[in-house]
Amino acid sequence: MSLGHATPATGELSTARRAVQPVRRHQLFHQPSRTAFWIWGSAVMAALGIVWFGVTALEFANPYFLPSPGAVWTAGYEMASTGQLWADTSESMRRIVIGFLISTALALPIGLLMGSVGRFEAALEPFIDFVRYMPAVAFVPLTIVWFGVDEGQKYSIIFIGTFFQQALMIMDNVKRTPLDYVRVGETLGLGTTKLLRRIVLPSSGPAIWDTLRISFGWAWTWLVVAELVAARDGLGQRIVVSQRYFDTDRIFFLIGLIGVIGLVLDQLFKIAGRALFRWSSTERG
Amino acid sequence: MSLGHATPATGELSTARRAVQPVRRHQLFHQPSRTAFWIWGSAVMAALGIVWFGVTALEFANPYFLPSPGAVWTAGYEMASTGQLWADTSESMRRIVIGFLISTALALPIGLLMGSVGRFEAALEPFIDFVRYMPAVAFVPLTIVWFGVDEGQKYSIIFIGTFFQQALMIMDNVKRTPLDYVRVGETLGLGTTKLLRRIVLPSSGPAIWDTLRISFGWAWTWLVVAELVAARDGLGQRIVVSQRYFDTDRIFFLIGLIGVIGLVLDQLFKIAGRALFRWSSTERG
Amino acid sequence: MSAVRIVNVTKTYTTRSGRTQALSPINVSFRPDEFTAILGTSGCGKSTLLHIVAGLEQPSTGHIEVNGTAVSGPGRDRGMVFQNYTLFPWLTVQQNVEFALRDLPMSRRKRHDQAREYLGLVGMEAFAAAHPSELSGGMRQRVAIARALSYQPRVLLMDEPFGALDAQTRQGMQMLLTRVWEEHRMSVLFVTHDIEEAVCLSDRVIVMSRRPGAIKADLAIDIPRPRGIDTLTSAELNGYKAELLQLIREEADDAQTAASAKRAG
Amino acid sequence: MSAVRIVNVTKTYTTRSGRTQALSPINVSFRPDEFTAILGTSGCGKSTLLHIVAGLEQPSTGHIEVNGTAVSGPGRDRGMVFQNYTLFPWLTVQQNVEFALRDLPMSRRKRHDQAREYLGLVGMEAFAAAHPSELSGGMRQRVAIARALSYQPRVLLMDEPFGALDAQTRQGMQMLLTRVWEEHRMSVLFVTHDIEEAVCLSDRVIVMSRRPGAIKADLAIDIPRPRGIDTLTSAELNGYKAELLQLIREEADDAQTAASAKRAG
Amino acid sequence: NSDVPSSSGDANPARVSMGTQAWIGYGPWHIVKEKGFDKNHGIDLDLVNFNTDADLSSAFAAGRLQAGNAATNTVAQFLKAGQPRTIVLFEDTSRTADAILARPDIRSVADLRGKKVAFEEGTTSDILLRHALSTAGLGMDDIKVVPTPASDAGSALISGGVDAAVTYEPYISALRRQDSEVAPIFTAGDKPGLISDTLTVNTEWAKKNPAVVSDLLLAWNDAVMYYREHKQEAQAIIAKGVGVDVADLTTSFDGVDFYDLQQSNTYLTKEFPETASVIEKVLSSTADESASGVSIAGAVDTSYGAKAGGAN
Ligand SMILES: Nc1ncnc2c1ncn2[C@@H]1O[C@H](COP(=O)(O)OP(=O)(O)OP(=O)(O)O)[C@@H](O)[C@H]1O
Ligand SMILES: Nc1ncnc2c1ncn2[C@@H]1O[C@H](COP(=O)(O)OP(=O)(O)OP(=O)(O)O)[C@@H](O)[C@H]1O
Ligand SMILES: [Mg+2]
Ligand SMILES: [Mg+2]
Repeated sequence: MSLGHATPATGELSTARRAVQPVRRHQLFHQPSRTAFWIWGSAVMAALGIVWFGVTALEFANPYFLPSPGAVWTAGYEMASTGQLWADTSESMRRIVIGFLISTALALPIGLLMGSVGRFEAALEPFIDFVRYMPAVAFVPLTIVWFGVDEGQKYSIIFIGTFFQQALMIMDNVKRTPLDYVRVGETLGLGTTKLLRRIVLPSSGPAIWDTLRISFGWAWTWLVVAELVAARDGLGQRIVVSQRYFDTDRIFFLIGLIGVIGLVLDQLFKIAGRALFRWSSTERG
Repeated sequence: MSLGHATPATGELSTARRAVQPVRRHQLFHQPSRTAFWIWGSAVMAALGIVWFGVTALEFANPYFLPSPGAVWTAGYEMASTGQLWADTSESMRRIVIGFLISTALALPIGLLMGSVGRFEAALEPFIDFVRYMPAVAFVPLTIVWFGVDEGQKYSIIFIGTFFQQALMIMDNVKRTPLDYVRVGETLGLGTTKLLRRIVLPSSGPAIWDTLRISFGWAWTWLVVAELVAARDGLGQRIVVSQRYFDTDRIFFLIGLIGVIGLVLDQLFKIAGRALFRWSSTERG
Repeated sequence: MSAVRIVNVTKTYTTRSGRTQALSPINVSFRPDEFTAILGTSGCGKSTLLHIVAGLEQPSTGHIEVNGTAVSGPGRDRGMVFQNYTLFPWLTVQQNVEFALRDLPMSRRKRHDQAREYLGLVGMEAFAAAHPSELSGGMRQRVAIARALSYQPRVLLMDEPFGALDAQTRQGMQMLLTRVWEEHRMSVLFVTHDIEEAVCLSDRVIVMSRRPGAIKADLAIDIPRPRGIDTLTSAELNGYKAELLQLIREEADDAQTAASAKRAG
Repeated sequence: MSAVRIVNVTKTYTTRSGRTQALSPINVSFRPDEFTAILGTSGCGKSTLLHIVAGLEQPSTGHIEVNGTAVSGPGRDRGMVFQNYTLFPWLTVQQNVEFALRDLPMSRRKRHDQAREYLGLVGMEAFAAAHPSELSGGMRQRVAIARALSYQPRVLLMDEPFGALDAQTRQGMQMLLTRVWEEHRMSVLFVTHDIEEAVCLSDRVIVMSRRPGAIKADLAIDIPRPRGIDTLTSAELNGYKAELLQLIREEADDAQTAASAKRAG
Repeated sequence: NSDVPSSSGDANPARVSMGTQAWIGYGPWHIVKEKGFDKNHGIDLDLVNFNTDADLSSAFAAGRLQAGNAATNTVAQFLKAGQPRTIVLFEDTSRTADAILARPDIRSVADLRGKKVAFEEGTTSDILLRHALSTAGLGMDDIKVVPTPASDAGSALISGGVDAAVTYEPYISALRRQDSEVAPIFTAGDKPGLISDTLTVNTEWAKKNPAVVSDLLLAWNDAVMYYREHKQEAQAIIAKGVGVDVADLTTSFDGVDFYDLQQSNTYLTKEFPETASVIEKVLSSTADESASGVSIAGAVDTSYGAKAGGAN
C-alpha cells in the first residue's frame, strides 16, 4: 500500500480496528501468523489422517464402519476414471449455482427493501421468520407436487433452504448502513431510488458478499435432499445410490469431496470479495 | 429506566447506537413503531391466508396440491384429539433439546478457546470449516453404523447439523471481545483462566446467546432428517408417514406447526436474552 | 435578508421508550457572510438543530427559511459536513467529490475539473486517486469540506467536523477552514463543544442551554481578520474564553445537581 | 529512587503487512510523586510506550524498572486508565470497582467498603448500583479512575483518559483529577494530545516526535499548586502553551511534507 | 460380540432386535408384539422401523439388529455386500401389492416405450419393471428412467411429472384414492413369487442361538394363524403398526399372501431356488455389479424352520 504511513488515522478508529486483529504478547487474542495457521491447521489434519490410517490399518474398526483411506481413495479413483465423478460434480454444481442464483436474485431486492424501508420489514419479517424454521426436507413431497420431477424441483429445494435465511441476513446487512452516508445523499437532494442504488447498496456490498458466501455454503447442505428425487447424475444422487449398496467407501469419498469443494469455493468467494471490495478492510481473514 | 436522562452519554457512542435504530423523517431507515410492525405483519399474514382460502374455496387448485385451510385444520384437530400430536411434539422437542445441549456443551468451550487462543483457532478452524460443508443428510447411514438406531443416532444428526456452525459462530463472538477489557484484567494480574471466565465469557455473553438462539432454530431443520430412522413418535416421523400416504393436509399442518413452534421459541429466547443480559442494548429489538 | 432564519422551532422525539424534548422554541437568524459557532454541552440539541436546518429532520413546530423562503426538506442550497468521516469508502477521493456534482447539468470533463479545483483548495489534489481508508482523519475531513463546498451551497452546516481529530491536526484544520472561509465567505453554522475552537473561528458564538436546548447567550466575537495561529494565544481570545467558560460551567453545574437530585429522589 | 525507569526501550511491530518501528530508543525516568504528561501527535507511539510500562506489551529491546526492579509483565503496582470506557458493562458501578479487589486477601465487607470509598472520592457513590450504560461518558471515566486507584498502585498510567469526552465535561474531569492527585500524590504518566490539558494538569511535559517515537522535549511546568479552573486562563499556561504549540507544529509540518513527498515520489 | 444376546432360558426372555419397514407383508410381526406371542415363546421382540433398505441394512451391518425383514432381491444386495445373513423364513408374496401404475393413455407395458417412469432403483420396483418390460420385449433403454423413492413415485405421477410409476402398497391404494384415473398396467401377480419377502438373521448369532431363532419362527406362525382366524382385528393391528387407518389398507391386504411356517418350509425347499434364479437373472441384467453373482438360494437355512416345525 503506497500510503501505508498515512493509515493509522485517528487513535480511535484505528484502535477499534486493531481490536479485531491484534498482535499481542499475551497468548490470549494473539492472532497467529499465516505460517502458524498453516502449520497448526495441517498438523491437525495430518494427525487425524494418521489416526484414521492407523485405526483402519490395525483393523480396530470394521471397514464397513470406517473404511481405510486406501479404500476410500480407490473408490474415488474408480469413479473418476469412468468420468462419472466429473459428470456428477458438474451436474451438482450446475444445480446449486442455478438454485442459488434464483434465490439471490429474489433475496437481494427484497432484503434491500426490508433493510431500508421500515414498512417492508414490518410486512415481510414475520412471514419470513415463520417460514424459515420449516424444515426444507419436509417440503420434498410438496415440491414434487408443485414442480414435478424435473430440474425445477431441485432448484426449488435449494431455494427453500437458502432464500429465507438470505433475505433476513441481507436485511441485516443493509440495516447497518451508516445513517450519515444516507444523510450525505439526502443533503445532495437524492431521492429514494438513487439513495438505495448509489449509497445503501455499495455501502453494504462487502457484508452482502459475505452473506452470499455463507449462504452458498449452506446451499450444498440441501444438495443431497434436492437430488433424492429423479436425479440421474449428481453427487447427492451418487451418495443416495451408494447408500443403497452399502458402499461406505464411496460415501466417505463423496462426503469428503463435497467438503473440499465447499472449502475451495469459500476461498474463491473470499478472494473475489477482496478483489471486488478492495476498499473494505472489515472482512475477516 | 430510572437514569434515562443520563443515557445520551457522549455524542459519538450514542450516534453509533442510533445509527442502528434511527427515528427518521425520511422513509428510508425509519424504524416502524411496534404497532405498525404488528399491523403490517398481521396484514400480510392475513392476506396470504385469504388468498389461500380463496384459491382452495374456488377450487383453482387440486386439494392434493394445496389443501384448504379447513382441511388442514381438521387434520391437525384429528391428530390433536388422539393425543398423538402432543406425544409427537414433546418427543421431538426432547430430541432437539438434548441434541442441541450436547452440541452446545461442546461448542461453547471449543468456540471460546478458538476465539481467544490463536493456536486453537489455527489448529481447528480448517478442520471445522471443512466438515461444515458436508451435508448432514449424507451422514444418516454413517450415524446408524456408528450410533445404532436408538436415540443416540437422532442426537448425532442434530449434533452434526448444529455443532460446526455453532463452534465457528461462537469463535467469532468471542473474537469481538474488546481488547481493552482483557487489558484491564491483565493489569490486575489475572491469568488466562480467570481472564476467560471473568471477562471474555461475560463480555461475549449476549452475542453467544444470540448464536444459541439462531442455531437452535437450525436444529429444527434437522429434525425430519433425524427422525427418518427408527422413530416411533415425533413431528418429523409424522411428516414422513404422512408423506407415505399422500396426506398433504397433515404435512401442511405439521410444517406449519414446526414454523409456529420455531417462532415461539425464538421469541422466548429473545425475552430470556433480554432478561439475562439487561446490561446489553446491542440486541435487535 | 438573512441566509437562514429559524422561526419558533421546537423538536420532540417520540421513541419506543418515550418522548424527549430536544429543543424548546428557538428563534434566530444568520447573515449571508457570517461565521457562527454553536456551543453547548453534549445532548443539548446542537445536532438536532443543524439537522432541522439541513432539512434532515422536521421540526415539531415552527419552520426554517433559507434566503427568505420556507423550506421543508434537504436541498443543494445547504451543504453539510458531519462529525464522523462520511466519505464513501468505496469511492476514491476524486469520486467522492464528483459524487456531489452528479445529476448537475455539466460535462464529465467539467465535473472532473471542478472536483479537482476544490480538492486543491483544501490541499488534497495529490491524493485524488486514494481511497478514504488510506487517509488520516484530518485528510478525510478536508475532502469532506471540499465535497460540501464543491456545489457552492449558500449555507454550510458543520456538525463538530473536527471532533474526532487529535488536538494538533485539529489546529491545522481550523487554520485551513479560516483561510478558505476568509476567501470564499458564506454563511457557516459551526457546531462544536470546544470553546477555544468556537472563539477562534467565528464572528459570533451562540451558547445553548442543556436539554431541552434553548439559546442562552449570543456573543459577537470581535477578533480582527485575517486570523492565524497567533489568534490561539491572543489576549482577546482568552477574554472571550473566560466569559464562555463561565457561562458553560453554570450549565454543567446545573446538570450535575439535577442528576444527583434525580438519583437521590 | 525513580518510580518508573525506562531503559533503552525500542519497539518494532511485525504484522502480516510488514514491520513498523513504533519507538526509537527511549530513556527516561519518573519520580514517585510526579505528574507527567506525554504529548505527541497521533501514531507517534504514546500508547505503545504506556503499554510497555504497564507490561501489556514487551519492548523489542531495553527494559522497564518499577521502584528499582526490572519488570516484564503487568502487575498491581501499576494501574491503568484507558481512553475508551473500559468499565465492564455487565457489572454495576460498585461491582466494577470491586472487580479490581477480588483475589486480594480481604473480607467481602472490607472490599465493599473500600470500593465505596473510592467511588466517593470521584463523587460517584450515588450511582453505585447503576450499570455503565446508564452513565454519561464523564461519569464512566470517573468510575474507571476510582477502579484504578482502589488497589493503590504506585504508578498510575492514563492513556488519553478524557479523549472521548466533550470539552466541558473534560474540564470538569481535569479539575477532579487535579484535586484527587493533589490529595493522594503518586507517579502519574498521563498521555494526551491536548496541549492545554497537558500543561494544566502536570509538573512536567514530555513531547514525543513522530514515528518512530522519541523524546523530543522534556519541559518542567512551574505553575503553583493547588491549581483550579483559573489555571486554564492564566498567563503562565498561555506561555507554556505557545512554546509547546511551536514544538508540535514543527512536527506536524515535517509530517505534512513527508506525506506529500512520498505521494509524489 | 456383546451386541448379540444369547438365549438364556425362559425365565429371562431373549431380546431380539428386528428391522422392519412400513410394508404390510411384515405386518404379522406387529401382531406378534400386540398379542404377546413373543413372550409366549420366551423372547422379547424389539421392532425397529426404517424408511429405506439402506438405513435398515446399515443398522444390520453395524450389529444393531439380529434380524431383518427384506424383499428377496434386497437380500441379494445384502449378501453381495458381504453381510453374514441367513434366510430362515419365507414371509409373503405380493400379487397386486406391487404394481406399475400409469395414466389412462397408457394401457399396456408396451405403451411405456419412450415414456418417463418413476421408480426406485435396486428395489422390488426395479425388479418388477425389468421383468414387465422383458415380457413386452422391451429393455430399460426403451424408457426414460426417473429414479424416485417409492414413497415419492406416486406424487411424481399425480403431479404429471412422469407417465408411469412403479410402487407398492400402501402407496398404491393411497395413490388411487387421490387420483382415480391412474390404473395398474402390470402387477406382481403376473409373475407369482417374483416379489416376495423373507426374514434374514445374523448368521453368527443364529448359530449361537438356534433355539431363539426357532422361537421367533413359532411366534410368526402364531401371528399368521391369528390373522387367518381374526382377519379384521389382525388387519387393524397391522394398520396401526404401519401408521394408517385400517380403512385405507383393506384393498392392500387383498394383494398379499402370508405364509405360515409350514408353507414357508415347503416353499424354501421346493420352489425358492427357481424364484431366486429368476431374481438373480433380472438382477444381473441391471449390470450393477453390486448385486450380481451371488446365490440367494445358497443363503437359505431351513434347519431352524424344520426344528420349529417339528416341535410344533
Ligand atoms: N498492535 C500493533 N500492531 C502493529 N502496529 C501497531 C500496533 N499498535 C500500534 N502500532 C503502530 O505503532 C505506531 C504507534 O502506535 P500508538 O498506538 O502507540 O500511537 P499513539 O501515539 O498512541 O497514537 P494515538 O494518539 O492515535 O493513540 C502506529 O504507527 C501504529 O500503527
Ligand atoms: N433520532 C433520535 N431519536 C430520539 N432521540 C434523539 C434522536 N436524536 C437525538 N435525540 C435526543 O435529543 C437530544 C439532543 O440530541 P443531539 O444529538 O441534538 O445533541 P447534541 O447537542 O448534538 O449532542 P452531542 O454533542 O453529543 O452531539 C438528546 O437527548 C438525544 O438523546
Ligand atoms: Mg451532535
Ligand atoms: Mg494511543
